[in-house]
Amino acid sequence: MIYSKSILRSIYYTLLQIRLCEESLIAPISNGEVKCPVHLCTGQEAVAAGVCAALSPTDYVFGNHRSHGHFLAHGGTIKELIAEVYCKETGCSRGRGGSMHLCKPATGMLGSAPIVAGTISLALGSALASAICQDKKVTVSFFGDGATGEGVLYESFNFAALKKLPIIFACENNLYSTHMSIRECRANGTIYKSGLPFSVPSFRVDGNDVLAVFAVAKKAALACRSGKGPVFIEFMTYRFRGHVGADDNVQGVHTDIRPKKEIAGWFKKDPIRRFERYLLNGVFGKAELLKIKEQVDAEINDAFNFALKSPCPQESDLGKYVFKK
Amino acid sequence: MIYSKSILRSIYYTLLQIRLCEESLIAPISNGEVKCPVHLCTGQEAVAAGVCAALSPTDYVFGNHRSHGHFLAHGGTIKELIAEVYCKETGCSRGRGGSMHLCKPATGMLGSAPIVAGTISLALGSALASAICQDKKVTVSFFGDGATGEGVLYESFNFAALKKLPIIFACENNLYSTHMSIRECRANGTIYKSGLPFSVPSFRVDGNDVLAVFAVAKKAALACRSGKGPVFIEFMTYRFRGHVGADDNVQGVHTDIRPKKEIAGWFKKDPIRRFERYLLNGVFGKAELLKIKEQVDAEINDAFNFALKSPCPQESDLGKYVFKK
Amino acid sequence: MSSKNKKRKLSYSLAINEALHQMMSKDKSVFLIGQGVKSPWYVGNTTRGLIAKFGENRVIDTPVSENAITGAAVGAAIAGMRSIVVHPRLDFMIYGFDPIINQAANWYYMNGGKASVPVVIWGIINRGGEQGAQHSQALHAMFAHVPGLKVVMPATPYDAKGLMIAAIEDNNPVVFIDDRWLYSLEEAVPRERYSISIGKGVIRRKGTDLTIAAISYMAHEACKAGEELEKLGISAEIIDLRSVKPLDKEIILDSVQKTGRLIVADVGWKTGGISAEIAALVAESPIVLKSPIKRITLPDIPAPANGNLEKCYYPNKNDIIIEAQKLLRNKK
Amino acid sequence: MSSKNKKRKLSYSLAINEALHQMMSKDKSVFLIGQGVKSPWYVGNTTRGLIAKFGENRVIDTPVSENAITGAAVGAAIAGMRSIVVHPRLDFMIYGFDPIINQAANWYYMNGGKASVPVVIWGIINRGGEQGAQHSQALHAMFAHVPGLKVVMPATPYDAKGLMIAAIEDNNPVVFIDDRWLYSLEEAVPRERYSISIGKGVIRRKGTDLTIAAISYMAHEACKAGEELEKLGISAEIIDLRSVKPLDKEIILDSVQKTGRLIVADVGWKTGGISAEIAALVAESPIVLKSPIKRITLPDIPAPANGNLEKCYYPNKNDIIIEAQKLLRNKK
Ligand SMILES: Cc1ncc(C[n+]2csc(CCOP(=O)(O)OP(=O)(O)O)c2C)c(N)n1
Ligand SMILES: Cc1ncc(C[n+]2csc(CCOP(=O)(O)OP(=O)(O)O)c2C)c(N)n1
Ligand SMILES: [Mg+2]
Ligand SMILES: [Mg+2]
Repeated sequence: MIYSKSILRSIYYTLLQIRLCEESLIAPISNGEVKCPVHLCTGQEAVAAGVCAALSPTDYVFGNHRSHGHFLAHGGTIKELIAEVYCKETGCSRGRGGSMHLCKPATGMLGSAPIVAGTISLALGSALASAICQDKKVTVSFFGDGATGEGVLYESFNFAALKKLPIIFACENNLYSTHMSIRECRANGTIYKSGLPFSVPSFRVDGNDVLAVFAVAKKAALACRSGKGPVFIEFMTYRFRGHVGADDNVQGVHTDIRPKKEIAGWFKKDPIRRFERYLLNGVFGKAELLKIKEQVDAEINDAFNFALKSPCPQESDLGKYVFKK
Repeated sequence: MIYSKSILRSIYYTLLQIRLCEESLIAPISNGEVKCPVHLCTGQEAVAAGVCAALSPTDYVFGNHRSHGHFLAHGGTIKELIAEVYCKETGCSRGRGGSMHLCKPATGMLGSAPIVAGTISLALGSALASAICQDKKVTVSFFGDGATGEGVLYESFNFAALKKLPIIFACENNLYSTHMSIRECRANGTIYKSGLPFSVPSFRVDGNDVLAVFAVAKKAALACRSGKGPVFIEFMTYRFRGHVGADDNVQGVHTDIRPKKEIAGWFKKDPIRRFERYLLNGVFGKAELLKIKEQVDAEINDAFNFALKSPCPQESDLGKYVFKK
Repeated sequence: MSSKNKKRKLSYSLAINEALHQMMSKDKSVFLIGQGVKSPWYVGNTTRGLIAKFGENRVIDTPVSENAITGAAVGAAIAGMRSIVVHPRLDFMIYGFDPIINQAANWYYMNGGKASVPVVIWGIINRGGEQGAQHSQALHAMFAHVPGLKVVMPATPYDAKGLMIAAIEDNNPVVFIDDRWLYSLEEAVPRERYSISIGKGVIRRKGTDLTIAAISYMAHEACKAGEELEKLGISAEIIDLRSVKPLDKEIILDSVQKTGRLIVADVGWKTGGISAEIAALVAESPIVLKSPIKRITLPDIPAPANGNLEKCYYPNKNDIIIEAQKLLRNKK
Repeated sequence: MSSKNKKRKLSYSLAINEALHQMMSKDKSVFLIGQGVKSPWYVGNTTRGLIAKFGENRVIDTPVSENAITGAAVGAAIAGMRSIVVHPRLDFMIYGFDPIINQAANWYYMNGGKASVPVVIWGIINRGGEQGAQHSQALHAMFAHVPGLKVVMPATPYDAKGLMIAAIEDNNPVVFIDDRWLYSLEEAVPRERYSISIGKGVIRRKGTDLTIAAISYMAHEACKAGEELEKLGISAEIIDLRSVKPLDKEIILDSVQKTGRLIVADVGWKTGGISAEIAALVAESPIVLKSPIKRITLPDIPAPANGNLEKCYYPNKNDIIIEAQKLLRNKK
């Protein structure tokens, strides 16, 4: 498969946006400047970046508690994100939601929320809306391996298949659900097969290989758009940071029970280093990549300045946004 | 497989108890004497009779809304059943539950309830209790094909497999969920395969062949008892009566949308006629079978007399049984 | 409202049906999903003719998957539709509480007003008939407790049509709760599309001795009680609340201010019910009552199956009459 | 109670821990299941040492499957165990409402007393910290509305231990609700196993001018307010209700009968909250009040994330003091 330079650049740009954004939050989280719970997706960037690169800008995305990547990859800006993480009025959810509630309907980023699996049925609904309106949009529902413990996923598989809804069920299997290894959560670790009894075409892909992610997502989006119904994809990946915050073990309660060796092994599979190796092999030069990085760094800098000097929501506005007029 | 006369007699006895009991209710339902909603299992008797014949009397059973058969096959008497259907104080649930709430803890019939799939997780719990206490009991959870639409089934598959709980998931696939054909409910009609991605050994069996049911249930119970964990069995069967009451089309709203031809085809597969043919082929003579039938008829007669002259719960007892002391 | 319109009678269930027809004709973004939309066994004749007119694409019967289906209705609303999801019994709806309580109710707020959720969550109270504890529940008080939800409970055909239309037109999640016991009630219902303000009660009978604030089916029992009380020399003012969230505080307080006595008649359980909220609104007000407030509700007991027990379980006009007489014993 | 015991201090969370240790030692049918039982991130130190002592067979961490796991706890109770199922947030518990509301609450009644359900459904309120609307909810009023459920909400370490033991010993489903904001509170807690009657409140402070009936965390805010009010010349009687279903009607009415004024302070939302039920109990009684009842609760708003908004969202002693002063403006 040969990709255009512009798409490769764009994917790299997104990857870097996510990575650098996440890492830029480590300090403010650790020193208490950021107070809301933040679930960083460092290490998993290729899933968001690869899947969303396969979407059109009007397609729909729903995320979960770990959605900085989904937000940035589907139209959200770093500014709106950082401001929201600081719970400022200028954040994408006007500071009412924090890191776990990222939304930008204007670009199809319909929202994210931390009730595990809670957004899967919402994504089923936006796909249903598309089926009713025949608007050819595709919905992606991002969720983790932990969410496969919730029954609503299987209800959604069944209904999506029954009605041939244009939805991609995108499971980011990072092998852990908070303090539990997938082996403690599922008798059978092969998640993707659970779509099959519902007649949902199902695949497993290396989630740290952004081009493989991109390829499978393109195929899936095409199938959705051509009325063939849902697709389920399990992306194998790993988070480099704590379940919440920078490092679960530093934060006091020592809940990161992942073996050191396992972590080290996955560091070697860093999706960004991997893609850089690919790009440097004849697509871009080092200088070009560095320029992109500088650009992202500048964006992040701006975003922090913006967020820090943005106002908090006013106390008199506490009751605003309960009901829409 | 060769079975003892006594077990064959016992299975036949149970089959007849269920069939004759159900059919004896047609008149009182149709003339309004019985008022609570009754979901008859005529046509599906072999599932309850065959599965429960494979259990020991201390094993646990949970039913659903269509549980007359489960109740009778696992220790309930016709008297307690008919009295409950009449909502009398002498019913198995003292008239507080009616046909959809049959329970007899003394014989392991832990209960039935009409929230679709609602008892599956309860059965998971009694199996968990057995695993904790290592009492070697097996739990059977009876539910319909409609219940496979509820996510809690898959949560229960997963947890049962994860903890190797001694539970038999017994799905009575009668091809319909109220007014919906299974084709309108599931993209994939092969229900039993949905246990596989959770590593639950899964089988499909002719639910109108009581000996096939018995055989698979015995194997499953043995697997459970020996610590191998859950088994999922899909029993293919068909109801001869309405979803609720005698005949959905007679009762006014014309909701039985099942093709006449299909119904006729299944009448030919009547599980009781089928077993009689087997029995008459050298096991029992006609006279012997007739004697059994007369015995059951007498039991039913007694039961109706008992139920009709039993008192209703007293109005002053309305608040009894909200809390146990 | 033309005089011709005034005369056209419609049953409660067909009034809902007309609201659905009119809104689905008017607005392509309206669709209906839920278990039994094509089966009168489930939803009476409320959905008559909808599939024929709008197709299975917009009138969607579903497998037994309340959680996913409710969530789908919510998600479709987030994506710009006006969804209606029906649950033929509130008891079944409990499986779908996450999308209602965690998602729909909070969505607009927690996204800082960036996305609203115009969904109607329609639940039918279906009780009596010896159906027992899991086929009878009235759970409106639970929804009324949740910020971000509105809850309407029309008692009449006219209100059923107007509130269904208002619920569909509302930009927020609205829980619409009706009752199979009301379905065959008939009255004049205008043919035009009209809506009734959510949060507005109505006085069904003027009176001076006591106020009876009633909800849904109990509004009819209250009216019957009102007639009989009149004969007994007791003048009852009867409020049909129509919405339980927001409650029409003004209509309640104005009436109780005048009468000094209050009976609340609800179709739900007593403790923590909406009747408690109504009592609390009055207790928080400066109104000085002539006698204590009385709640007439279901007792704190699950619904029994046996018909005799059912008869004393469900309150009716007689309970209201008896309590009204007690309150008025100390009249003047 | 030995004087030595009196002096042994324990935090709220370790008081729960001690209750669990003692009951699991005493009764083999007691077991604990739920998400995070082996992770302090989820349940603080409430489960410390349980796995080491009783094994993973009786202390069971689970996948994220609230519906099945709650149902399993209920089913195990039906089969003769005394189950405890923990939900590290009430928000997550909503997925498990069917087994709680449809099954556990109704089971004993709808089976005519043939099978009881001794299950403790333990839910933790975990709010603040800019966690937002889905990680903060206090849903006790919903449970209190359901016949067949008991609901306890201890505010102190002593009560946490005693009520957890009472909940486990009870033969019915008991919803035990605590609050992470209480976990580090310390007080003297007897070493022995003891239980506290479900449905009994306690007077934390005697007073004559007004009654403050408070729940869970708000009991502490009420006590702080009581001290400050004393300095302002207002004598507040403070009731810590401890149970919200059944409510201790007697202790409330006796106190209000004496003081003639009532403030209810709850950790939940206002409309349809348990504060409404308490107000209704008083409004139904013959007590003549000196001023209207006042509810201090969360506003009818989802929890915001931003910390400044959180500060005005969660009520505290100052709100109580202000309202008490208003009520007493017309004192005598
Ligand atoms: C309904 C519900 N139950 C439990 C939780 C607590 N919780 C927060 S994140 C999480 C784990 C999710 O794991 P996974 O889906 O694999 O996502 P990951 O964190 O690995 O990205 C859990 C259980 C929750 N938020 N919602
Ligand atoms: C949660 C819930 N949703 C819907 C219903 C309504 N309902 C009653 S029986 C039934 C169909 C069940 O079909 P199936 O499980 O196949 O059992 P069958 O009636 O065929 O024996 C439904 C949907 C219910 N009782 N509970
Ligand atoms: Mg994970
Ligand atoms: Mg069926």
